[in-house]
Amino acid sequence: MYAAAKIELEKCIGCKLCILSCPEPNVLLYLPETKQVSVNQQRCKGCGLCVVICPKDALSVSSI
Amino acid sequence: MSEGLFRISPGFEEVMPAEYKELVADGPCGREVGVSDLGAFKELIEEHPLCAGCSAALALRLILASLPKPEDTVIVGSTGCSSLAFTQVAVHNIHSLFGNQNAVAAGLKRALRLRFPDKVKDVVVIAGDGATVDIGLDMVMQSWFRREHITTIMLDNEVYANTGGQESGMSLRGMVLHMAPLGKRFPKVALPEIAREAGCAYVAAISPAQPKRLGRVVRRAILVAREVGPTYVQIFCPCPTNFKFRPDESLQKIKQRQKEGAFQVREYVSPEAQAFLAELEGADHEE
Amino acid sequence: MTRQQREVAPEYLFFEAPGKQVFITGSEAVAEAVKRGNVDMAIAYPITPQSESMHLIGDLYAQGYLKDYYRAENEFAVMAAVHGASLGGGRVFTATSGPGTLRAMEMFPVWAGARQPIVCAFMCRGVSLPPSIQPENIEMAMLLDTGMLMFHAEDAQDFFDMILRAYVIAEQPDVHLPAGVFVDGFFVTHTRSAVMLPPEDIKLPAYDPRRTPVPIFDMETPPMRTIRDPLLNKSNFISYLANASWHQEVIAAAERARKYIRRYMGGLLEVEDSSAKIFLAASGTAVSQSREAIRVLKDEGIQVGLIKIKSIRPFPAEEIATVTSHAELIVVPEFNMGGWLAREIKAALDNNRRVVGGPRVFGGMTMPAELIVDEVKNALRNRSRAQRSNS
Amino acid sequence: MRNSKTFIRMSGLGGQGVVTAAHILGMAAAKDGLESTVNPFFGAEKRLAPAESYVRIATEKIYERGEVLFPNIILIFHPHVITLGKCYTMPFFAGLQPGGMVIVNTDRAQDLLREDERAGLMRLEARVYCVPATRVAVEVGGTELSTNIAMLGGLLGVQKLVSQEAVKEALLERFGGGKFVASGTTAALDDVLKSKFNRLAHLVERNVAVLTAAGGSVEEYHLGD
Amino acid sequence: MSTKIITPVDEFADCLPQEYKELVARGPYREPRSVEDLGTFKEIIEEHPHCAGCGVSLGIRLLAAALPSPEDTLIVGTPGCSFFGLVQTALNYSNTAFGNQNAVAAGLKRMLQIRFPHVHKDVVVVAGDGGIADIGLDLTLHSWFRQEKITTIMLDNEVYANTGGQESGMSRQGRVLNMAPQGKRFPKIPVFEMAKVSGCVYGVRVTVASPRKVGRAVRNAILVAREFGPTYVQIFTPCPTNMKFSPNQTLKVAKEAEKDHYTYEEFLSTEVATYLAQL
Amino acid sequence: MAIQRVVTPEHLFFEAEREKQFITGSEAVREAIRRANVDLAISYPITPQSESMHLVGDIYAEGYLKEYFRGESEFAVMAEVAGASMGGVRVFTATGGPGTLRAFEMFPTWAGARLPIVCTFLTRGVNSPLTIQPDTIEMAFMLDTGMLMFHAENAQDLYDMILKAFVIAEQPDVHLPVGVFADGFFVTHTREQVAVAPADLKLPPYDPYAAPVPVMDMESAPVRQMRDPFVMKSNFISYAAHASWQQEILAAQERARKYVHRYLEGLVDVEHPEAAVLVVTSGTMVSQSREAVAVARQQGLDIGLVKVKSLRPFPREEIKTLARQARTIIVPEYNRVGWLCREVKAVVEDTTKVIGGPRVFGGMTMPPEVVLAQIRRCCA
Amino acid sequence: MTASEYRVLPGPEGYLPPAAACMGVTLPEPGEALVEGKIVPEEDALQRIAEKLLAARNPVFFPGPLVLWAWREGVAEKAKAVLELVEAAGARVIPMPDYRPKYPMINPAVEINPNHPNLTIWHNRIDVGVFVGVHCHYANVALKIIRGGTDCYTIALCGEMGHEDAMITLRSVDTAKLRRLTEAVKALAQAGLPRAAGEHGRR
Repeated sequence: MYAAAKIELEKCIGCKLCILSCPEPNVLLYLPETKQVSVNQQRCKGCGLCVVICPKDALSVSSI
Repeated sequence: MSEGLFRISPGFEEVMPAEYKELVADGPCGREVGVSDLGAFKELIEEHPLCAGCSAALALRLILASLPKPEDTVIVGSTGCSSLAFTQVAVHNIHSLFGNQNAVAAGLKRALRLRFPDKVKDVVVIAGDGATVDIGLDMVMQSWFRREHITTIMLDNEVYANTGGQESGMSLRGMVLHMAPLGKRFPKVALPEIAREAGCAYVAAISPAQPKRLGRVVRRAILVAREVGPTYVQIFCPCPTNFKFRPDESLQKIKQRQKEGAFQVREYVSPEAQAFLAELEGADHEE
Repeated sequence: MTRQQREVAPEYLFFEAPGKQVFITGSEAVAEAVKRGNVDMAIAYPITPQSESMHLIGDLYAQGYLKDYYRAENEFAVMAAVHGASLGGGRVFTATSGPGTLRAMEMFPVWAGARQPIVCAFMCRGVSLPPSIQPENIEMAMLLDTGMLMFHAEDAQDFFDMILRAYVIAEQPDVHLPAGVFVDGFFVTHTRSAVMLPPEDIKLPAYDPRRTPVPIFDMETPPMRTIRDPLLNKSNFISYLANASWHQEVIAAAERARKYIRRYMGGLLEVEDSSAKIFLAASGTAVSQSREAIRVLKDEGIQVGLIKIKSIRPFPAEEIATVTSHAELIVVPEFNMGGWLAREIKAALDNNRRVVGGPRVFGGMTMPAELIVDEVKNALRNRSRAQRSNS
Repeated sequence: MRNSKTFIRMSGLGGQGVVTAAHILGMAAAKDGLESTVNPFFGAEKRLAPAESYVRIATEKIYERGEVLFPNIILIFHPHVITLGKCYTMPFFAGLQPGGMVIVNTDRAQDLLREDERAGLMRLEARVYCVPATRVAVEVGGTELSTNIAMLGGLLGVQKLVSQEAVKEALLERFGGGKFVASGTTAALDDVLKSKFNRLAHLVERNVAVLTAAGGSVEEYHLGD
Repeated sequence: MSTKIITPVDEFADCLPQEYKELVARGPYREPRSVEDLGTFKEIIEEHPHCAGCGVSLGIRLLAAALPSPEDTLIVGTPGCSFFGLVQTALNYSNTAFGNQNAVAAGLKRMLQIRFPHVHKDVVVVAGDGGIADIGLDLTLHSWFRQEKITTIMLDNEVYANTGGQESGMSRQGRVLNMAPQGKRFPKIPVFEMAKVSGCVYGVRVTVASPRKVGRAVRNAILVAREFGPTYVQIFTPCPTNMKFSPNQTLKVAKEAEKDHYTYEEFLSTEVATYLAQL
Repeated sequence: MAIQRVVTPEHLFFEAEREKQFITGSEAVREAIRRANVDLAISYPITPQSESMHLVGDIYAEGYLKEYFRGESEFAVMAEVAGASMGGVRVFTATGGPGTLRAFEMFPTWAGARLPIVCTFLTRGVNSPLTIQPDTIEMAFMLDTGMLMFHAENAQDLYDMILKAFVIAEQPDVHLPVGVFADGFFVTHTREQVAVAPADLKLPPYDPYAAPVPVMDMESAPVRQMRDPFVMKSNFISYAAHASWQQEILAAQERARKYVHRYLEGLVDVEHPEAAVLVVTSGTMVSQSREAVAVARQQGLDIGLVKVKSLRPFPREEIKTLARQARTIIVPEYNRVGWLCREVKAVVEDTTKVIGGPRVFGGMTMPPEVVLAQIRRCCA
Repeated sequence: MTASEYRVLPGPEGYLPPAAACMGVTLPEPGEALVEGKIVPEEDALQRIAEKLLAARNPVFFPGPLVLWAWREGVAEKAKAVLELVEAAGARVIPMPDYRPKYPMINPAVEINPNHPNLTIWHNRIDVGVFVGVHCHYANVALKIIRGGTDCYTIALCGEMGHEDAMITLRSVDTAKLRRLTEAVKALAQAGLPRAAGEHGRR
């Protein structure tokens, strides 16, 4: 019933496209140290917009 | 209209007031008359209480003379000077509330189409600038967006005249009026251009200083509304009372404004309306 | 350009400052009140018989008494714009009439619910249809439950006094509600009468946006995360309860206003000849007509008292019950068809068989004193007839 | 004050089908010749937000309407409703009638109730049941969108409020043919659900299987433990 | 401007809820942030109840990140879906009667100019297509006619989403929706074209599929409104729930619209162009 | 077009065999309109009214109505139906809460213009604060608009009252708009059994030429006719004309009593009129009170129930008479101001008998237990 | 006005009871305070507050935005005075940082919201709650809901005219008055008022 985005860090290039296409605030965060993106699954609604936009297929949506 | 509407019941002919007898005998219904024939037929408007030199009253007269089918025309008015004249008009006309004229007209037009599917019933809105561009703007424009088959005519005297001379959206920038004690701060609303963008098939700005052209514009607007879509006519008719010029200067004022370039006669015709008019009027009829 | 005026305490302005008598219309009295009201901003829209007063306020703006003023596009927009201006933390004024009131109807409960001390003058007239620009106060019946405070002025003097006092009452932190000051159009707005005015170089203290029961909208007042009107987005028992409690607080605020109405307006009602067994109870212009009728009746040897109801919301239910506890007949003349004041009075009294609702005139008609006299005499005749048949 | 009546509160999260479940239960009751009224919790709620609906079933005419404040049965469609407080009816069990019943969709019964809640329910002599509704929905129905039907199965497993035949008829009517009035979100989910089955009969059949399976997997949760 | 209202009293700093601690520490109030920085600062919009994949909530997020000075920004909205996200923003938000937003904003802006003559208080209208183009159209246009110094942002999802998917004036012709059982009979209202002829000095039509453009448009519109007059931004924010597409298709729907009826367009007066070039 | 047979109102209401459907209040609106021979309906979205107007749209698509569209705001919609009604067709629309207030200016206009429009008000709270939940406050504002006002208890009432409203509204001696009110959500969104007449029957069409005012179609005399004229002169004669016009509206309301009796079978329904304590109420509150009254009577309390169906005209004499023999009258309401209590007090002679409340609002439910507690106090 | 018979006591008062202002309870004039619906001299009320705070099992202060945020001159000092009082009373602090209806919900362990203050009272089992620095409208709404649904004893320290729906209210509360109240609490504590059992103290 509840799905959320998940990120494969090895694929993430930190382009931030996902952050700009997520309707939820404070869910996808940019970590300046690693230049990568992290997901706050608690607040993710699992819509999958980030999956579609990600050029590297680094994101997926699955049940939590 | 039903045939009997203008026929006096047998036996009552004698007792009817003269104005009715004249209307029956000499009125414009069922006859091809227009602005050029004014004076030669009994006008639909009887006396009215508007001020001397009122160019809105003149415009109203010209409009009524130009109705292509007065016997099947219903007019929707609104609050303002013009509503004072409407009680005297010999076609069905409605006054509902300030600003709701186009909504009433839309409902009315659709009802008449339901009841008389095989007959033309022209619904014409005639209202002042306040009713059209201020308080009723939403309903005016939505009737255009929805492509209601009605004609909207604004009698633009650039002021709330009936309530004593307040600034309206159509007042010129800088005019000092009631409720604009330091002069109006924004320009006259470009309603003809807005109308063009909003889906009107035919738009014209005109004045009673060119009565024949006005007559033609009104006629075109009503005919286009029947077949193509919403139409809008804006008639510049300055108010001697509130702008404090002599009653005999009304038309002069218009011409003066025209000379200054501050008022332009203009017509916007959609391609569809153009085609329709061309067929109707014939190419040679064009100016 | 700002006018040099001195801020004084409301008490000084109302009760102590030297007065000067002038002969002005009700519309002019409005302008005189706003001139001394330290009003920041006013917004206008034309409607008869209100326009004149808002013209005059436009002139005040041109003279520097107000800081902003404009004509808006319709009454609903005016009431929305003063709502916005009041959210911004200043003192605002506007006025309307009859159909204008109805056009803007949705905004009045909004003002009350948002706890905004907006003062609006209502120059009552008939509402459509058929259209009439003439005096009639049916619109008051429709505003009774908006949550606004409602004061009904008898004449231009009242109108002047009540507008200024309305600001002071409305802006009390424990009240902080909109106030409508009502008069019967034309009868007051266009009638010239003697009005006592304080000097024009003094004015009320400015509105203090920091003493409000709700945060002001300026991004200077915490919390920065603020929504006025917040309760929509949950649908559940707890939100319903919050919503209901909010409404109760609006009612409670009107209750708290009673104290200030007594202080600044000398009571929610005025009584003349409280020992009488017969009363005329009225508000607005009907009070003046009643005064005439009482004189006529007195000449005929009938003693009649007068109850002038000044505050319609809050309503002086207890006061009326006390004053009339010994009364045998209460006649309620009104300038409307619905008879809303009689309904209010009947609902406030124990034995309302004593109440005669009427005479009522409307559609712009005036109410001759004789009509009231006849109503009283008829009621007396009916009563004695009933008593005879009982005995 | 209403011994002959059963009042049910269904609490869940938006998208779980609490409104549809109430509708189907109420309609089934009507088909069984009982009196019934159904109303959802009236709100502009979005997906995953707390949602509630209410069913009243009785043998005599029901007049009362609005939310059920004094339920005999509470169905909890998601454990988060109580464990994370995803509900605005607070305190959650307030209003439950003595001898009432609580049915929770969960695989794991432990940590479900706080100590004070447990004590309160014991005082009311209430009974608590667990049904793994989402699991049954996925395993038997092939979609978690059948969770609501599994919850009804759980309910019927402990109390035969309506007949299975009536539920089947109600399902047919709800998902078959004519347009059903639902919120935008519900309508969208309907489309998703329908797309999972190629035929209406199949949808109904599988949901009836869910209903039965769930009815068989209800377990009582012993408050005393 | 006042960051004081986001400054906790020292003694109470500890007991604030977590989200406030984050706002104070990492919110956009003290140093300017933009859409580009999303993901690296605490956004002024907190969690919201919009549907998964909601275009409106994405639009709100983007515009909230683009505000040039959130500490002096006041948003005026109207009932509709946008309410749900906007009510969670960490700034002043007003919402009263349906369609009155531009009138409220005009009154508010003028009063703030009276009270804070030397501070730019940005009053921004953020509302849906129904509120701006249908029920509030006259109030919208008149705020433009009157040259009010406010920014109007339409979140256009082409439907009354919050009331359950009815036809709006901004719906596309032919769309079958509630209250348009046989399909909408007239074209989308040309509000963007209206803005050009009604006194707006700057306007952009854009979609949520171009987040950086949204950010730039919002920022420009607010800065221009301070100095020149009314500005308008129309953002296409598709609604997966009512238009019944999958939530992960929102950007695709928007992207396709960019090639069709929602091409990017900007208009501005020469005066404004010069001003923006200087920034 | 859907094929339907015109039958007399009496047949449709009282004789035709009825079928039970398990439907919501919104669907009951659709079923009423399906049988009402309505020509034109105009809609605008507002919760909780939208659903019923969607459904009316659907039956338009099926051919039960001739025209239907979405207007741009409530004020515009009420103006549009006014225009259509003046054009001589039968119209329908619905709104609620803030929508009612937005359109407010139009309602006295309908009455003044003698338009037999039927509008359903699915009531809810008004701003501020914003709420979409049930509340009957808007009815307080409407009492003096000149409209007839009926208050439905449930979906069945809503179905019946809408159909009957058309027949009452269109009587030539009445010819006034009718508001049929039902508590939003409590009625609109609650699903229950509703008995409806066969779908292939409908009311006789509206006859515009039987109206007491000319229809605006350029087919009816007189040709020189303005709806509705400014009484544009400022003099005693015009004032008197205006006042008389208003009195005629009030008179038309009075004439409606006869038809309300005939078709709604009375302005009130009374159970146990002889009881010492009476609950007097309207709308959904009647339902809540029924539950409380039933329990109270089981417990031996001497309690009766008066359901007020028509608020305009108000059952003045009925309530005055009932109150004479009762010891106490309880008026529970779903609004903060207690407008029904005020109405009752204004017609009851000894107002000390009248207890206003309990009242809930803001969307809260009235548990029958709360009404019962009040009954217990009053019977003690 | 005659004194009201209506007493403002801890609830639960029931299903949507009326506001105390509608039951005849009026707000105090300067120098006065309200205790359980009755006007009393301010000094008496200070004493009663001290007693209530010290006798409480779990007293909690609810500071609102007006004291939480350092938005204007004097707030920091007033906040300090509030905290001294909290300290003297051995109470806890749960803030009301804003008034919005929060999505998806508040965490009643760490905050209180005027739209559903009862959640925080229930969750933390608060027996005495003190409002300070809350805009009056929101305080009144919250106090009414608390009285309707919980048994919490409410105290309102109001900068304006006070709150009828609190069991005790002080009006025109400024820093000095807060300090006077703190002194009263300290004096009473020294006199050795027995305290109810239960966990308390600042977090």
